[in-house]
Amino acid sequence: MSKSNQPILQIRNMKKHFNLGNGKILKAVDNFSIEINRGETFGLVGESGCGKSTAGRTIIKLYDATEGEVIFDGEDVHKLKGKKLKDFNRNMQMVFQDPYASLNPRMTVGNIIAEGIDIHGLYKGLKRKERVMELLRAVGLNDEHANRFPHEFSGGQRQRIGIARALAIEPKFIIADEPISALDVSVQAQVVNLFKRLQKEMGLTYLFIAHDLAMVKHISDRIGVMYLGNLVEVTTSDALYAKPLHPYTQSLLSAIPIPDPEIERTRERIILQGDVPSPLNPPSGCPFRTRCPQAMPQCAESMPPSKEVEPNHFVACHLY
Amino acid sequence: MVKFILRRFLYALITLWLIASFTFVLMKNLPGNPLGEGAEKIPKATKEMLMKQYGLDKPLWEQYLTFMNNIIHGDLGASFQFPAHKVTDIIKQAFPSSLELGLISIAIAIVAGLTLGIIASLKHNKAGDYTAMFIAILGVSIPSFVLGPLLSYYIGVKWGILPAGLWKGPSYRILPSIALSFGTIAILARLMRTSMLDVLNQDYIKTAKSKGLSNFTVVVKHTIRNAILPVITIIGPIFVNVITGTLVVEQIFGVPGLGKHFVSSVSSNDYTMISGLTIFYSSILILVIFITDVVYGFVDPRIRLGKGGK
Amino acid sequence: MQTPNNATENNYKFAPVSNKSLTGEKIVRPSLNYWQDAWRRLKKNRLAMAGLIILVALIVLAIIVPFVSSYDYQTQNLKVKNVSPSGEHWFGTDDFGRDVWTRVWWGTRISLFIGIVAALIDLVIGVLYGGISAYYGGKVDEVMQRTIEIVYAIPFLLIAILLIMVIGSGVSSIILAMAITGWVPMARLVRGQMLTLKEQEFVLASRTLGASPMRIIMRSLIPNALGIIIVQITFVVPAAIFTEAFLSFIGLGVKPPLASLGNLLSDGANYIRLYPHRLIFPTIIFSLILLSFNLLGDGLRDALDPKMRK
Amino acid sequence: MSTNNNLLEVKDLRVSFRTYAGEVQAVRGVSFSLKKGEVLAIVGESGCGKSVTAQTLMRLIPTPPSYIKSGSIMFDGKMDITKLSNKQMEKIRGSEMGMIFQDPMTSLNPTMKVGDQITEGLIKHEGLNKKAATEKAIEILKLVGINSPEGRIHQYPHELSGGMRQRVMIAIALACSPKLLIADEPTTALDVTIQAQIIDLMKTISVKTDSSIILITHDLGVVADMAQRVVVMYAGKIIEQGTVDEIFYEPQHPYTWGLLRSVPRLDTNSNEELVPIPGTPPDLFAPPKGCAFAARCPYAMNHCLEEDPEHTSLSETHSAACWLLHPDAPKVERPVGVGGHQHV
Amino acid sequence: KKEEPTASPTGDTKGTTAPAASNKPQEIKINFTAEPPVMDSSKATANAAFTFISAFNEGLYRSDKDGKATPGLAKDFPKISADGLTYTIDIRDNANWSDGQPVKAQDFVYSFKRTLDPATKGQYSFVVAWIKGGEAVTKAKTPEEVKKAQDALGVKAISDKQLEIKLEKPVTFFTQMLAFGTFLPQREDFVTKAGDKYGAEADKVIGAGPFILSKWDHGQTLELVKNDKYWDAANVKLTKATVNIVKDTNTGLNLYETDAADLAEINRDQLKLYAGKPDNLPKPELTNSYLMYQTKKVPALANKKIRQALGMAIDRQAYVDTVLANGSVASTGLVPGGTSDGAGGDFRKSAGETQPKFDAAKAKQLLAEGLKEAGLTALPKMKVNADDTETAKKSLEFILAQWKQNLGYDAEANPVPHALRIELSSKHDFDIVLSLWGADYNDPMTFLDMWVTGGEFDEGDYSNPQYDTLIKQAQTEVDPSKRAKAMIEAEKILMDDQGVAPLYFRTRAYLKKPSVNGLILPSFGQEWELKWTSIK
Ligand SMILES: Nc1ncnc2c1ncn2[C@@H]1O[C@H](COP(=O)(O)OP(=O)(O)OP(=O)(O)O)[C@@H](O)[C@H]1O
Ligand SMILES: Nc1ncnc2c1ncn2[C@@H]1O[C@H](COP(=O)(O)OP(=O)(O)OP(=O)(O)O)[C@@H](O)[C@H]1O
Ligand SMILES: [Mg+2]
Ligand SMILES: [Mg+2]
Repeated sequence: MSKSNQPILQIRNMKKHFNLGNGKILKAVDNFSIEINRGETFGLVGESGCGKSTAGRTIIKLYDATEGEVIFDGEDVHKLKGKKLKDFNRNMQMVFQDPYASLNPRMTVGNIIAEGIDIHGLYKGLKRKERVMELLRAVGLNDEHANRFPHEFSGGQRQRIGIARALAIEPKFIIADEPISALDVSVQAQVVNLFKRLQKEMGLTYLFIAHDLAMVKHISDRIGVMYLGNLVEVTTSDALYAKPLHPYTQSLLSAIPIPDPEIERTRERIILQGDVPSPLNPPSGCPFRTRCPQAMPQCAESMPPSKEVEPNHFVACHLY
Repeated sequence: MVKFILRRFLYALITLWLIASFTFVLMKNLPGNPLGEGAEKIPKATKEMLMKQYGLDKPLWEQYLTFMNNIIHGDLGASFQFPAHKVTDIIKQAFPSSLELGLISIAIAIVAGLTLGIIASLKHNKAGDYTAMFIAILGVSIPSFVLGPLLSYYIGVKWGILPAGLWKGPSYRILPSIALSFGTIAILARLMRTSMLDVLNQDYIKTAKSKGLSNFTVVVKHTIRNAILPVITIIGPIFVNVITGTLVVEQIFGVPGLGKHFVSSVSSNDYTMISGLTIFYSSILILVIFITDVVYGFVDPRIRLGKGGK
Repeated sequence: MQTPNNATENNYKFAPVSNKSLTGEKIVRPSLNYWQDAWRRLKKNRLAMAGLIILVALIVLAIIVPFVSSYDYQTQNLKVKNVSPSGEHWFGTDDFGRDVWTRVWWGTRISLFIGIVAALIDLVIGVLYGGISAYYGGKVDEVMQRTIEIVYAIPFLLIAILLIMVIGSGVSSIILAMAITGWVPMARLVRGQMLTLKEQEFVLASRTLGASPMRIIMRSLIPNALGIIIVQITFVVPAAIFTEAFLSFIGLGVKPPLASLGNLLSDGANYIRLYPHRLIFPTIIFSLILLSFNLLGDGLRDALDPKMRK
Repeated sequence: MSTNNNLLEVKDLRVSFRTYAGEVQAVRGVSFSLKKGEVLAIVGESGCGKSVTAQTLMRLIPTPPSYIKSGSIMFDGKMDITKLSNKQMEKIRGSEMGMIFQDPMTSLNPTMKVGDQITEGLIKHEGLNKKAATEKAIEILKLVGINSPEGRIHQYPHELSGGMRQRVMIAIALACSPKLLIADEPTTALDVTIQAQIIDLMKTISVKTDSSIILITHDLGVVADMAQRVVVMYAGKIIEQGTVDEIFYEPQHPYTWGLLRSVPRLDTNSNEELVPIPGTPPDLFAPPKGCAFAARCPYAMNHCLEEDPEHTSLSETHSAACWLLHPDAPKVERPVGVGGHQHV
Repeated sequence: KKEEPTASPTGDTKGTTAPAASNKPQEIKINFTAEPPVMDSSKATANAAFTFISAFNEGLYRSDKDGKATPGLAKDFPKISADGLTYTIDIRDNANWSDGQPVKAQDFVYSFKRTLDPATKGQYSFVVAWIKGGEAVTKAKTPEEVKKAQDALGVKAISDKQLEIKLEKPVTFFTQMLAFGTFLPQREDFVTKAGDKYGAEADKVIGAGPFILSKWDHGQTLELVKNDKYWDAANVKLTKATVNIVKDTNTGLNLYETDAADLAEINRDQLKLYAGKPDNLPKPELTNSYLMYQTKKVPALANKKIRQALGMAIDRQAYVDTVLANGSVASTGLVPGGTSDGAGGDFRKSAGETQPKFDAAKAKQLLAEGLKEAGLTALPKMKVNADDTETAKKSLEFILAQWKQNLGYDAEANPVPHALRIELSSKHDFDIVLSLWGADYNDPMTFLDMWVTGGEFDEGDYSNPQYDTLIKQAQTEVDPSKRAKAMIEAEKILMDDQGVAPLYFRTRAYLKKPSVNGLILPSFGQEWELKWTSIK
């Protein structure tokens, strides 16, 4: 019972480095420590290539971590084998970004959804069929869709199929890797609402990855901001918006246009100069210092450690 | 780039070594004796002496070492068929004709194949496409050993337009090269077409058009150049294919190339010639593949600058 | 804007739609799976369909003609040597007075057999090799790729000739020779395809669901690579038939009195002037086979290639 | 609306694709106009015909499979784009109108130096020699905010970052100072921080060069930031158009409402439920008989399923095509949270 | 020697003495099917090489159109001692090498010794070994032994211009032999200087013949130009001969028809195109084709009747008409027509038809009887080896079909590369093999001596003591007619036993432009002879 008070997921100093050969090492995820509590939604934002997906995939054991621990429900994920690994697979699921690439084009939707059921031998025959229907309805599709092929569906529908597939084996934890960024705005809401509803109904915990800060803020209880493989700020979503501490978070917030012409006309922007450096060749010290409007000499020397500057508000910046 | 070249070079050496060893093993398993042919009347003593001279009496491993050592020194041994000639001499004498024939027909194939491919892609799904592709595919359907005699007889004898055979002046190059190029035309045309269609669908073609460039400029400067890239990668293998495939055409037109030695060396158990040819052609193949890699890198900036790509 | 004049009508018109089941989740297009869709696309391609029809006709003829013909492929009738086509002998006879019509279809059979067996071998070795190399990746892939490079660097023709010399000519040697090097392109293709597929999100999804490697290979990788494999097969078969013909021409084909199209062709090429029928008919059939396979292959590629999908 | 002031006037444009399955009516009668120096945004869901419209303006979509079924595109008051010959089009493209595409990764020729890609148009349209064109290219690159352009022009696209590539794309489009710039989702593929840079750049440029811009996007934030007027498209048709303020504060079409309600705002409370538009857009392969949006519209009436609504003019600049605006139709309250001024 | 699948020699029926030269350029273009191997008379074995060697060099004698020896570098015919063992020959005073040096008797002595030296690896040394002490040289193991044996060799230069040759035993046709390529003179200084490359390039050969080898582009073209220093230069009309190597006879024909060749070999049915035309020039050869049976390893073939049945079941006339169709003659015995019997006659004519005639019914009957004798119910499945050339393959097809049709027997065809066929045969590893044998010299013995028990070429292990006795008798017999008789008897026995089943005597079909005169196609040893050729 003490288990349930514990965070469902604890990640300690997780690193994932890719060896590209020729002695090149790409540090896709370098400093990553978070705790996610049961039933909450943890949002992860950051620019393209900053290591969000890699982090997600390492957590779900699609990649082996280079270093660090991923403790799920009290077990170190990267040490699991056999039956325990299968259980882990049932408990943690992932929803992918690309609605076109994430469904096997040669399988019917019914079979795609039932794949987990088949692998874990949960239901057979008529039961299996019923379960598939049930899931289809749960994500707002019809029974008749079971016999269709993915290419006949729109992006939003496919994404819902992907969710149904993940739900089929009744996981506790879902990593959603930019589940909406490939979708139309009008459809994004369908999917986001679905996520929210399912969380309420099934008590799910989410790690929600996105680069759309507005959407992350809308859905998440807490948010982590990543920059170049490093987690630079972690706090509740309201706190993050109300009082961003890291200069990167600040500029990120200011860069997002708001769909309101009047506000836009008057808004002052912090426009960052330059591009995100290559993770192959990251700057010394704080990775953000090359674009940071408040960079100090100290920033080039050492990577600032993560500090709890305010209660539940962690920042990795030499300013604090 | 230097590192890349060095690495490739090392691989090439290993590959060659393996191929040479493989040939050695195969040769040793070839039925028959190199001294078999016409050697019936050699007295036993002479035979033994011959075996000794060619080192055929030594233990296998020793023969292997000698064999490898000679190869390293660029010596492929003396031919059994033409005892006064080293295999390298024979290759030196005969290969230029094969090479020339091969190069001309590849040139023809490239020009014709690419043209057909380009036409087909520009007229995608229209009559022009079908016609060009039909012509191209017809090319692979008629083997050179049927086409060759037909060309020789009709163009050479019946109409008397071009020499029916032999290899003397420029006009003698035409028919054999055409006969040899047909199959390659088809391969290139099809590849070019696919590649062109691919490129034509790329966004940057729209960009080019949006600049107001004429269709011609877009096709020439933006499409063909990019479409040719994948074609370059297969030029290497095609080259070797054509060069090794010259034998039939050489025979039909009496071209003094290396092709005839393929069959004759095997049918007369000319060990050294067989292994020499295999090693020679393998090295060419390896060299050509290596060159195409480098050339490809050169024409494709993404690879040249060592980023992106693979 | 029109002004409606009838109030009751307006009441109906502007009443909310009662049945709110119209959520727009309906799919209007008919349900087609990948193969049905490809088939539909293929049907639109006239050249490809022509290829398919010709091919089926040729296969049917090759199967039935030898059974129903009143002649067989080997019985000689020296009284009717080299007669021209007639009601008696539709394709004429050869220099032993054998019926060319019957021999051509026997030859087609043999050639198709060789082509298909070569393709099957290619399929098994190439797909397995490429699949394993891609799936396991890392060191395994590295070693397997180097091996492929070596095999690739051996000139096919020489290997074929050498092998046939070692094990003697005949159908099985030809097939073996092709099996030794022929699978390389297939292996490369499959590897490339598998490498892309392996990183696709739907494969990752299977993995997160806990699918076993076997399941992933059987359910995800192979079905998705099948299209490209089939297309490749349609090119392997004619290539094998062509190779057999080539080997026949240099005297390494099937053993007499068996006839393959290859040796009918190379034999016929000697009689262009005197007995053109002995070249024409085998050439037509041979070219038709190659043509139809190639047309079908091109068509299939367009039909199965997702890039060409619109 | 005075005609002479209009750089572009599109009337009843219809574009279809012939595919093996039949005709896809991608654009079904689109009419709008663009004033000189104005930034017009076209918004709408994916597949609603934005790109086809934009590319038709420059006659860039391949014919076949596409063809212009009807309509006219008057450019600069003097010529009808739909009627020009290919040669005439070539003259206009690049010089009178330029285009920026969505994905800077794929819309630059990978095997051509960046400089050459810019100078090409200059050499063609302005008759400059290579040297002069290069100088001009450097100038333009400076204008779009690329540091040390002298070095950059000798680089290949893959050596540049995404943001820089998009700047190069803009430079290409701007090279001959066109009167019209069409930007098809110029920031969608970019990161937020880079997007901010590019939007900022485009705003500056439109002011500096006094060119008109058609901005295609589905990001309402970007629209609010940049555009003066907005055209909302749905299933190949324009269903509402007006000034930014009209569209954001006085939207009339339920689809526009839906669009506005379905996106969360950074500056508002996240506890509000987002209101998605249910369902998916119709298949343009067989567009519905009545209003294309009816199937997804919460206010759909019987009539909507039968007849397509005409545009109702609401102000000089504002019009919408919806039966709800019909005098006889029941009055529907705009949902809360849509339109009106937000209070921060 | 074992005939190569294609290449091999005879005579233009028109005169050997050149008629008055016309004002046409005296040049000729010839198609040649094979690249000549080394042109060194000590090492050469192939007709291709001998053809050229005889063109740029000359022996003591030269064969004329009838294959008869006429004085070449020798002033006259040899003086032969009464026991037929010692030959004394004077060399012409005006016999010069092409570089102007006089031809000396020592050049012959050197040549013969060199040929016999095992280090030279001369495969034809066995004919030179007929000279007294020759065997001893070929069998010598060390250089010293070789030197000693060479010194003892029965050949010496009596003076610069007189040569004496002593034979081991009488060879009735030895004068004729002296015209053969292996007996040509060689210059020691030149050979030494050329070293390994001697005979391998145009500038690495020298001769005293009517022509000079002026060009040798390997695999492509050889050129012969007239040698003005030749003793008989006045009678050599041809100024140049261009020999193109063209393997394919179809191409050869095309070239002939486009006037790119004046002489071309053609095959089979192509001959039909020229039936009755003056271009047609057959080249009957001293070459036979036969089936050899392995009588030891295959029990069925040990039975005479079965062998007879197999032989009799083949319609040889149909065979030459169908498979060869080039003028080749169906065999009537082992020794080809045209072979001299050593007593002034044609062996074939004197021997008559010794081979059983084609008779399907009788063959069937013999087979039945033979099987019974051998205690077999049916013939085992046997493989018939042959070369993998077209003609050989067609022959196989034909023979197998004949057996099938006439005996109801299905044999298996086994075409293999030439070298392999030879190898298998020499290991006696075969059932039946289709073979060719070309004369090494114009005497029946070249065909007969190989079948004696234990003979090196008795690869079928045929053995008949009677036959052995007759051959031995012929080999030692000095009286030509007795010798001929013994050989005829021997052939009869061999044919009756069907130890080997001859199929045909080869003729090759050539096309020659009617304007070419005096071109000789010798029946063995050489492809053609150009000394007396002219263009009219
Ligand atoms: N399998 C891999 N091998 C090598 N490098 C990789 C691999 N996967 C990702 N990377 C690199 O790791 C870095 C982080 O990639 P990742 O996909 O995690 O970023 P991301 O934040 O998800 O970006 P996006 O928003 O584009 O999805 C990138 O530079 C990427 O190129
Ligand atoms: N080449 C084509 N062949 C057939 N149909 C096409 C083609 N190009 C576009 N279409 C169709 O035209 C319609 C409009 O496409 P368009 O690209 O204009 O949409 P869009 O509004 O730009 O969408 P997005 O936001 O995804 O770019 C779509 O339904 C599409 O399927
Ligand atoms: Mg990602
Ligand atoms: Mg678009």
